[in-house]
Amino acid sequence: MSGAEIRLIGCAKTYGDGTKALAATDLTVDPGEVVVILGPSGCGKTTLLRLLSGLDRPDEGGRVLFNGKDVTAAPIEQRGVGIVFQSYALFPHMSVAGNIGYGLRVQRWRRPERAARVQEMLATAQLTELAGRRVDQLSGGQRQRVALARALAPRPSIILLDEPLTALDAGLREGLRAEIAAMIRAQGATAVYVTHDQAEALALGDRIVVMQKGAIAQAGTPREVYFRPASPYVAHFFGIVNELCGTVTEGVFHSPAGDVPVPASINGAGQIAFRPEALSPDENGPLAFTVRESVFEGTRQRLSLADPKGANLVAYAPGSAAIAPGESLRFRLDTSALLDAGKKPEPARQG
Amino acid sequence: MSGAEIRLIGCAKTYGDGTKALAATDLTVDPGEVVVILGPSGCGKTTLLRLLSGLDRPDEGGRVLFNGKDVTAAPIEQRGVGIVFQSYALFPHMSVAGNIGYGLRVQRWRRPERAARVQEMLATAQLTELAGRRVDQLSGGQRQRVALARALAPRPSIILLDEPLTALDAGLREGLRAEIAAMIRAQGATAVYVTHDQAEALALGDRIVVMQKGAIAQAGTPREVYFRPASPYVAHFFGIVNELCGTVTEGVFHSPAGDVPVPASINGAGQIAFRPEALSPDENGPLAFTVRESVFEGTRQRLSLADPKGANLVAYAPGSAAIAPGESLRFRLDTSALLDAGKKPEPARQG
Amino acid sequence: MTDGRPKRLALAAPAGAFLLIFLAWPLAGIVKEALADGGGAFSRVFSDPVFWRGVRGSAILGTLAPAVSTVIGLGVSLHLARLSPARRATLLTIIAVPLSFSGLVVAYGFILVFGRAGFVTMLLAEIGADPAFVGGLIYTPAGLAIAYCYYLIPRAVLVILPVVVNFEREQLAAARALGASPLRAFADIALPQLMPACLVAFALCAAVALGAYGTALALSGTQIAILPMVLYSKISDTGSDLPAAAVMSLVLIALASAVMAMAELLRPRLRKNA
Amino acid sequence: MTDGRPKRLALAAPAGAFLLIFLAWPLAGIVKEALADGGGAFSRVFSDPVFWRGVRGSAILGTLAPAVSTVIGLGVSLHLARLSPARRATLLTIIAVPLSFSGLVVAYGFILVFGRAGFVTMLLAEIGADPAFVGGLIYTPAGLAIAYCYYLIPRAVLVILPVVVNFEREQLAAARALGASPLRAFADIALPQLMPACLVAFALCAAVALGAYGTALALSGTQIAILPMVLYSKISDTGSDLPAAAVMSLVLIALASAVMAMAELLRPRLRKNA
Repeated sequence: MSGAEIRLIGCAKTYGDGTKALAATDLTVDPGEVVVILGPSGCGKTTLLRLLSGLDRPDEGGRVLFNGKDVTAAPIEQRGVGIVFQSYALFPHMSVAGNIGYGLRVQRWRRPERAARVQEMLATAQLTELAGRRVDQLSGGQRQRVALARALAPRPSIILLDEPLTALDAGLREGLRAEIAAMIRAQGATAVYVTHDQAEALALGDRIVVMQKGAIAQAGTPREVYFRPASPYVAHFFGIVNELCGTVTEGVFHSPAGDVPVPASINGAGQIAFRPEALSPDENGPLAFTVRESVFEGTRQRLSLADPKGANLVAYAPGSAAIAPGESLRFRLDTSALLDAGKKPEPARQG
Repeated sequence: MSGAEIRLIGCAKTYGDGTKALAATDLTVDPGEVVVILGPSGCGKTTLLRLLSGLDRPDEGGRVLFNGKDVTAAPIEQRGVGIVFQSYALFPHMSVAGNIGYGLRVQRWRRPERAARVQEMLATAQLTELAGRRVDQLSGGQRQRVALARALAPRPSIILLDEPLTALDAGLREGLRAEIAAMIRAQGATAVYVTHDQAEALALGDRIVVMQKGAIAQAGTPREVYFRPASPYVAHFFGIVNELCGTVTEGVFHSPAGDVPVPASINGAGQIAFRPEALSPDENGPLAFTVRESVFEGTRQRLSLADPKGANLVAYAPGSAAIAPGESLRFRLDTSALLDAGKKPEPARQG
Repeated sequence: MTDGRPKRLALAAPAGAFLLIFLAWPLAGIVKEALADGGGAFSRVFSDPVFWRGVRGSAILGTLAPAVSTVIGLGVSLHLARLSPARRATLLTIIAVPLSFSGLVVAYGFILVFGRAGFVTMLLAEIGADPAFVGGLIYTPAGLAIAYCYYLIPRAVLVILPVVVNFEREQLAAARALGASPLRAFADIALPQLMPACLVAFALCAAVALGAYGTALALSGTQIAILPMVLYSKISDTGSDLPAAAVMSLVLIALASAVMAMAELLRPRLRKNA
Repeated sequence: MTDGRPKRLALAAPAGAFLLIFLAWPLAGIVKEALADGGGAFSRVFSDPVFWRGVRGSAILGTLAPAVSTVIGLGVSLHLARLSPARRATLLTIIAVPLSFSGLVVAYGFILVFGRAGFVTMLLAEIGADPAFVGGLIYTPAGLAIAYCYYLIPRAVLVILPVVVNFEREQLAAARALGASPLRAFADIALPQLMPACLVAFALCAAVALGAYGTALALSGTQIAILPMVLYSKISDTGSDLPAAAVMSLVLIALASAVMAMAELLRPRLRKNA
């Protein structure tokens, strides 16, 4: 089954104790799209997922549409969505195959089709050899693969994932992330994936919806939110932001660290902002900084820099040659990679 | 008090059930040096730390010397070492100040000196405002700062740290790592720091001792173990290793992906090995690979590459322009960064 | 830590002494007494109709009381598990209060309320129930079973509640997302995981109900036909048949051990699923 | 999950009914009876020397039995905590066995072993101890206290053991690294954290010891001077003073509630430190 279109219209959520978890929110997810909802804890991302799944109902006036059909009042078992939980939520009294087949049994698939589909999902999730195992004999990564296979087995047109990798070791996450993405896309289901990890979001999403305090701060492709953040909040969420104070006159940015030609578009700005990788060591570069600390990371070393006024910046240099604290280094700046988040935030693009 | 010299001579450890946790090991740590013991779980690194702390005794014949004095038979309370545990091991029935002052009370410091030292440690660990708090009201990072302050308060000449950051969130670790390093170095104590995290080891250690199956695989500075690993085990432990098969004739490496001039030293080798960052995209580069997958990481994108024979490699490219799977790309190789781990492992440098 | 063997033994010694003095010796004493007349006591007891009436009464008591207590205990646990930890702790305390009162006081309270001249009995009499019948209920094994629930329900809750609290509620949400109705999700997913705890609670309550005699004694003297009462009259009668009493003691021990063994066999499954 | 209020009430109803029927009504019945003759029962009870002998006996029993049980329970717990979880579970099961036997059987076993003609009494007589004195010990409040340990030590272990198991042993290593001897580390670090559990165990055992009467009754009839025995004779005597019995019931309830309140006040600290 191919993916369904999801529309949230004016969905707000206020909990019984008066907590406003979500402001009125509109969001459209195209059929087959993988949308990542990203934000820190308490930003409303889990609330949004609960509204989609039917675990919660929106405040009066909010509507949830699947393929144009209003499901706002439909209980969870009538929505036909697959759900994957952070805690796996596997059934410990059933085998791996029993877990994967449970939904098919409930939905009264006939025995031969059921067996075939369970075999197919076991193969897809690389669990064939573990079919008879109890779920408490599995590793965390295997458990989450079972949970995903269980959710996908009845061919839902929508799959919701609530921080599926958060409970796993860092080392496991990357591989499983790729597997999850492959399984979802092979299925063609529309996916909404909630996480607080921006690396996961950047790697996985067709589109990323960044949330802040119960509202959507920005929605866009990974490169849009990373390189053209709509606000300082979004910019900082995706990584380190260097800020350099100075003045822009006639296409040149003057700062205590040096002068750099910049695009005319930022004429008049009092500061420029850029990510660490926009700065690279270059003997002939226009900017000079003092190294406060260098941390060897293997593939590179991370430099903490100070400009003559004492502002702190971060840059990376190749790891091979040790750079000692106190050295003065020259850098060039890739001015095509300037962030304009600090000054004129775009309106958050919703939906 | 300045740091003490530590010497382990022929220290092996066999546990009661016959498990050989540590083969006979020699190790010298210079006064004031910060040595990181690195390895996966079960490699013997924690056993080594327990021998130093007195929590365990070495098998017969092993000796532990602090500043030349044999402490092999000394119980833990007579060794004068500070210990920091992964679980913090704070005293929950005492305040923050009470925890920090406990060692001073046991060692009968006089009240005024005790109070002054506690104040000093509170200030160093940025805990002054939390002095009266119960430890269960603290965050993980604050708890570990209390544990470190408590261990350092009696001015031990040796401080042992057992995975002090492992229980903390990834986001907290980096900042606290820098703080711990600063406090230890300010104190001048000799430090032995056990971890399984190679990033921590690279950033923190004067020297890294890599352990494998109860023995030392390599000991050296962070750049030595990273760029000149003594064995494939060590090389893989510190990050991704790309391996390219081919033949070296007259200073040129011939491979299906292209020909590269290489240092004469590796004449005759059947493959070369290098880290991902040795490979950079370059239109005129000598090597051609097909992109199998690109993962956007923000600061960069990670490319999974295949050579014409299907071997898999990893490289990084700037994140700005998306590279689509299936594209063929040319790369240049920094041949000064070739690893020679695969072929002629140096003998492990111990001590 | 490097702990000496002497220290370990010093800690183990009281446990060993405790087992010997309080368990092994008295048991051995009972066995010796039961065999004192060469096994004749066994045939005397097993041919005694009073003994068999006691067995029948104990069987009713030991099935009905734990069954009612376990079912109510499960309901109470499901309710408590939904509350905030603070409110749950408060209610747990209130439920635990009955356990701390002397059984004698409780029996006395029951007589005052449910006895022949009791408040509830009189109340029911006004709507036509025969007070002689209603007031006599607490002196039958079935009536006694209800009185025992006073002690048994809190015990059942203490066993079942942790398992209910630890039950991962998201499993129910997962089952419903797969199409199961709330009732089906509870029956398919929750119940099988709560069953071992319920069986353990049943066994524990049964062991207590079989052995308890204080409340019964206070309510009815030795009139009521349950095993401990038969044993009590055997011990307290002058010129009593002590070997027969020992045999009955062994029967009671065997019954209690059997239900406890059942509970212990189920406990590992309980831990695994909790 | 979205749960309807009716469902919640359905689960709460049995708990409410249970509290009403088994706790509130009997209590109300007792209070009403105690006040039946306008408070005269109170002065009659408080001027009765038999009552005060019972208070004295109960005070000895209610202090000695929980104290011994808590100390031994702590030792046993420290020992068990060092074992592997599997061996610990086995030993815990053995320790829990006494709890499942009928108190009557236990009392009978005690009489057979420690009574006037008991095995141990005879054994001690051979080394010169007066059998009349030794055999009489189990009929005094102090002797009864030791017999009660049979039930109380397992209870103490069940309360103390989880706290000992959860105690982070690395704290002792940390204290020793700071210069403390093993003994000092235990006294400074472990003991303060185990204390609340010990006090809770003491209070629970005291509540049980104060209220228990079955074992005492089986051992000695109503001869032994403890409060429940005084109450029992008041209830079972023909022509008895029922208001006075109700007053004594209230005294027993007040005592049990007082020690339980102490336990509940300490419980939050126990949880925090566990």
